[in-house]
Amino acid sequence: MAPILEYTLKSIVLLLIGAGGFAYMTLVERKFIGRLQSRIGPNRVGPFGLLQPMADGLKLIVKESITPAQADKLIFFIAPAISVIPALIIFAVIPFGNSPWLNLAANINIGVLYVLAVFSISVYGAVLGGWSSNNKYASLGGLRASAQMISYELALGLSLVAVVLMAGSASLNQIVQYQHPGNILGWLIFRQPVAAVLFAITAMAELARSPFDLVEAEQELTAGFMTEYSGMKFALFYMSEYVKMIAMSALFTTFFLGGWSGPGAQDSWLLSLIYFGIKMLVCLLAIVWTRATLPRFRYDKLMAFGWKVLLPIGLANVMVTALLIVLRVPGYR
Amino acid sequence: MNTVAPFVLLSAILFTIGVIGVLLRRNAIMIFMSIELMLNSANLAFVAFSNQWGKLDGQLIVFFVMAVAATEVAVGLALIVTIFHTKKSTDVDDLSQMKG
Amino acid sequence: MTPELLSFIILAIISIAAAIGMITSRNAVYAALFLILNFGTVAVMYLMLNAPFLAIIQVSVYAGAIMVLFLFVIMLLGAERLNERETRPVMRWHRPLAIVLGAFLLALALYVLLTRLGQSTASVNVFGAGPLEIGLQLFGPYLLPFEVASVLLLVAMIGAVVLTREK
Amino acid sequence: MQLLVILPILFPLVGLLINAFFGKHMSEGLIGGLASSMVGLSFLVSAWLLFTSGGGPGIVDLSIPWIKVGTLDVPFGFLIDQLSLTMMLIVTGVGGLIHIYSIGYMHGDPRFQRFFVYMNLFIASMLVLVMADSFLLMFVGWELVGLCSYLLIGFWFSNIHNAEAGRKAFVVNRIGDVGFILGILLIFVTFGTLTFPDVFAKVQAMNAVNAPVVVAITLLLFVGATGKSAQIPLFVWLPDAMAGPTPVSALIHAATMVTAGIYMMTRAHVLYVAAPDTQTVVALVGALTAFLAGSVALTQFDIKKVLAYSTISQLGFMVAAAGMGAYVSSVFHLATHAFFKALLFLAAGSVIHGMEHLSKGEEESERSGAPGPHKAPAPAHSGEHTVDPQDMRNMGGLRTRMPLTFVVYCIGGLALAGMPPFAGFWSKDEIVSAALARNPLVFGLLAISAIFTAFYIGRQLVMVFFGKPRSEEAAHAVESGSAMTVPLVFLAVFATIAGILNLPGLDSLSHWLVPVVGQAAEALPFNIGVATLFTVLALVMLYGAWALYRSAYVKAGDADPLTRLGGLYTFLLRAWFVDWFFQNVIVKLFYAGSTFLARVLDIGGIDGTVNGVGIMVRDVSASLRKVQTGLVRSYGLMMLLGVVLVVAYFVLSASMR
Repeated sequence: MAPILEYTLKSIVLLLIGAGGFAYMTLVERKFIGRLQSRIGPNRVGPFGLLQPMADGLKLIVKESITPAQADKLIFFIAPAISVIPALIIFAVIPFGNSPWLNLAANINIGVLYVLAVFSISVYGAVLGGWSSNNKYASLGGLRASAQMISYELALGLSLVAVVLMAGSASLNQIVQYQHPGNILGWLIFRQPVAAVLFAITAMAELARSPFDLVEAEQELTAGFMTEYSGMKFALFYMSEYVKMIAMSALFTTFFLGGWSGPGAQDSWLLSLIYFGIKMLVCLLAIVWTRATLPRFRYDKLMAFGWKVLLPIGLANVMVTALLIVLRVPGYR
Repeated sequence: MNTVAPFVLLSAILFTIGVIGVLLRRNAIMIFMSIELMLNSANLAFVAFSNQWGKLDGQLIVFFVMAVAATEVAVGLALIVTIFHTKKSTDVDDLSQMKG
Repeated sequence: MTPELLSFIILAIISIAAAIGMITSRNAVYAALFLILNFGTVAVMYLMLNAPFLAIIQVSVYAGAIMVLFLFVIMLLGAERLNERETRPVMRWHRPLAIVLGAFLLALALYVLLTRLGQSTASVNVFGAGPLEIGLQLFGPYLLPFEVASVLLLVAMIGAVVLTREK
Repeated sequence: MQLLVILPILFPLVGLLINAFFGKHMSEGLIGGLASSMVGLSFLVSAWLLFTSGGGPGIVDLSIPWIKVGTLDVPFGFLIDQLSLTMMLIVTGVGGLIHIYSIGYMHGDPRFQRFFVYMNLFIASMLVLVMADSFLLMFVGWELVGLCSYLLIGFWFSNIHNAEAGRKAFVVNRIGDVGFILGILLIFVTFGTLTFPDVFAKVQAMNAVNAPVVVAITLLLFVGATGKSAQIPLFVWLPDAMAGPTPVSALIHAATMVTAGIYMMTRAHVLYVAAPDTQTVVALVGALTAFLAGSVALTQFDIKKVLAYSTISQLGFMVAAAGMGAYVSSVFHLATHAFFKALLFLAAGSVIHGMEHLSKGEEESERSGAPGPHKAPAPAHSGEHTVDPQDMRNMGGLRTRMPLTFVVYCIGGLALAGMPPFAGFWSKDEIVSAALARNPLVFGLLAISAIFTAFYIGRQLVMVFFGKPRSEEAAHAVESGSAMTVPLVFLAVFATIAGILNLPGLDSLSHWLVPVVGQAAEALPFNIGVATLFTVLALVMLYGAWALYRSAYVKAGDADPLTRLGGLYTFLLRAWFVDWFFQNVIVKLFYAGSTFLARVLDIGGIDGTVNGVGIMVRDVSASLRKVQTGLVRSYGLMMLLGVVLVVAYFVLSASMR
């Protein structure tokens, strides 16, 4: 029973990190955006506003959770959970550092596929939440969210295919190892810039964050599929968004920024963990920065962009990469 | 643990449930889902036998079944949507006429 | 009772329950969710059967694509509330006959299982079934079916587009 | 060698293709010259084949797989042996001369090019017929020559009578062809093969006399022969076929195509020998035909009609000979007849040409005023004439106007009448001698026919060439050009000397044909008594004709001396009312039967059956349709039922094992 115990413990730790990360990510975002908009951001609760997340959490927990009378109660209830679970279980395959115990499912050789599979089922939360609310805005928001996610999943998958082609493995550990030849140029962001940009854009769309936050476009849909949600259920949706954000950052780090690699990371798990954290934070801040900078897409343009621009680019990239590998161009395996 | 019999048994049960679903439900979408269940149960049996004999062929057949299932669903659901637009119904018993 | 058998039994019960729930559900969305649950349990069984690749594909294709499509259609058509009163006298004998035939089919399967597979042994050899092995098979002996399948997908895509095009 | 075998057929084909595709831009001389030289080349190749294969058995069998369906395996093969070589030489030799003759005869015809295309096609088809090594390929040639015959009889189709004559020939031949093809089918059913050597080997292996199936086969084949070779009762098309251009009459309806039936019977003699009953029928039919046609020829006025009935009569001789097993005599007569009858026809054509000279001359003088060279002249022989240029009553005294034609006509006439030493004498004598030895009845009929022959040819000679011209045309007739007279001279020479082919004592043709027809078919020894008797009879009849007709016709419209015969004369003039009989009895009966079939059987029986089946199916369907509810689920249930049954079957059969 030892392995089961180990995995359980790891899962609990991951859950806690996810919840805590979510909480403090909101704070980081608010403060960062505040700075970008020449204001200060939350600074009243605790030193530098550090207790603000606690206060928010407490508020949401004690708030009344309203369920619409015509809603489908059961699904209305489980939809937020369905939304959070995929966000959390992505972490299972991410190698946080140079140590087996920093990785939940240490070295499954289908890590990339796993990530894609989890993304593909993460649409359920939005769809079911929107539908069960029995509200037009919510339903449309749910459908929009899932259509958007499905559309961009393809381009996301194609960008990862290029990565897998380069690394010659679908295991995330192997991909990190592959990017660790001793210098920064080993990072795939330099050898697969197209894939990296593609991944960044599609990840943003998967997260349904600005500039792709049409799911909750206030002017059109009020709050999208979350319209009828309140209290702790709302908090769960919110949490799923931020946890996914963290997961995406971690994935980008893993796939394109060399993961935990860095000077001395090979010998020290602590250093590797720190490198990973720094890279991930940079990615997170980039996401927030994007939100503060870019306006929102129009919905039809969003779909057209996904299908008519990103997908062909992804295909072309895969083709060119495969060609370069077959031709044994130096630097391409 | 016997590696094949329980899985095949489960596969048979699921298949039968799928069959009954196909025959008893009148909603086209429900019938479709029952068919998916049948396909899936067959897949399970294939994988079980693949594991039993240590050969990949069973898994590859499952792979192709999935591809076919995907096409079937794409076309089938498109049909259902089209039919719904004309008939305002997804009840297969309302589709007993050749002419639209 | 080994842990594997225990987990299998639990999974099997969930699976069967989900399947029965699916076919008896009065609400198409619930039926779809039951089916997703069933697919999930089957995916786990693939893992138990040394087929991790298929397990992942099962999740992403069936749960992630096919069932999402089902949910979409159900929600788009607003067809989730199923009113299936039997209206045709012709079909009155239909339900019992279907159940009897289904039971008979199951009985046949059980008979074969008990007489043929009871004595079968465990896995002959351990083998890998990751993306690499599957890929080698697909682009090796199964190249033609693979290409045919890709053409099939293309045709289905065109068909679906044509069928649902706005006139 | 193999290629050489096909060459005789290929040459006319090449000629016809060139003429068909490029003839529009070629001059008459070029078209005619090309067509004639192609036939000439065929003749040369045939002759070459003759000399290379002269010594040995000389059979070249070129077998190319052609039709293979189940047990039917017909090779596309040609059989070159002594018999087919003989026929090839006759066809290409006489055909070549007639081609040359046609250049002159058809001069100025607007469809000159088409005429030579048809003629070449005919030569090729006829060669296919005689060279075929299987009944099926022979039938192909058989049909092709029938087609050419139809096309050429109706060559001047703008005149409805010509078109009708062509159609009549076609339809009558079709009746015979039905018999022929039934015979072929019966051969295949019986022997499982259609190639000559195989069939004959199997017939000989049967070693049976008058086996019913062989009798049936031979009778059916003979029905085909009666059609093609104009025997009773299917001879009626041949007199009408004279509507075609005269060279056509000479080539197709006297020398070659009409002998196809005799050739076929000779080729299939193994079958006929095995069926003596059929042979008796054949001999009687032939003799009767000879008698009937000979008697009819006595009364005709149309110069070509006389020759046509004469041809039928002579064909009757050949058929009778074949029927009596005297195949060599038959082929011998076929060859000599080809020469002298072609000669007679061509000479008759020359006469007609000369008779038309007056009206043609007017046309030409008219034409000279017209500037355009492409102004189509009126058809040379189909134009409206004030006087029928073919009616012997309008002729007379032509021997001075057309001396060469007169001489060759006399040669042909004497050969036909059986005067020694002309060719006809020898061959006819052989047939009559054979008849005397084998069948008195046939002998009697043939003897009378021979007497008739001498009389009617004498009558014709007198009417055409002696006395005073009875019309303007006859008075102004001119001798034909060299393109026409040179072939006439050649043919006259052959008609004179062709007897040496099988002179008594030499018997070269008999020896030559022994490998094909066998020793038994050889001619009997020369019978001096019969020869003398028939020579005397012929002389008497010639004199009789001279005496009767020398002064009978002074001007056109005078009554024929034979009108004294009264009803018999009319009977003969109307050709024994055979045509009338066909028209008024057979055709009316046929119409009545067809009407019955159409009005009663078709509507009541066939339509009733069809409708009944339809109604039955509809009613059964109506009850079965209830199963097709359109309900998908019930279909699914049926499917499941089937699946369960199949699975149960397999499970049970597996557990039984």
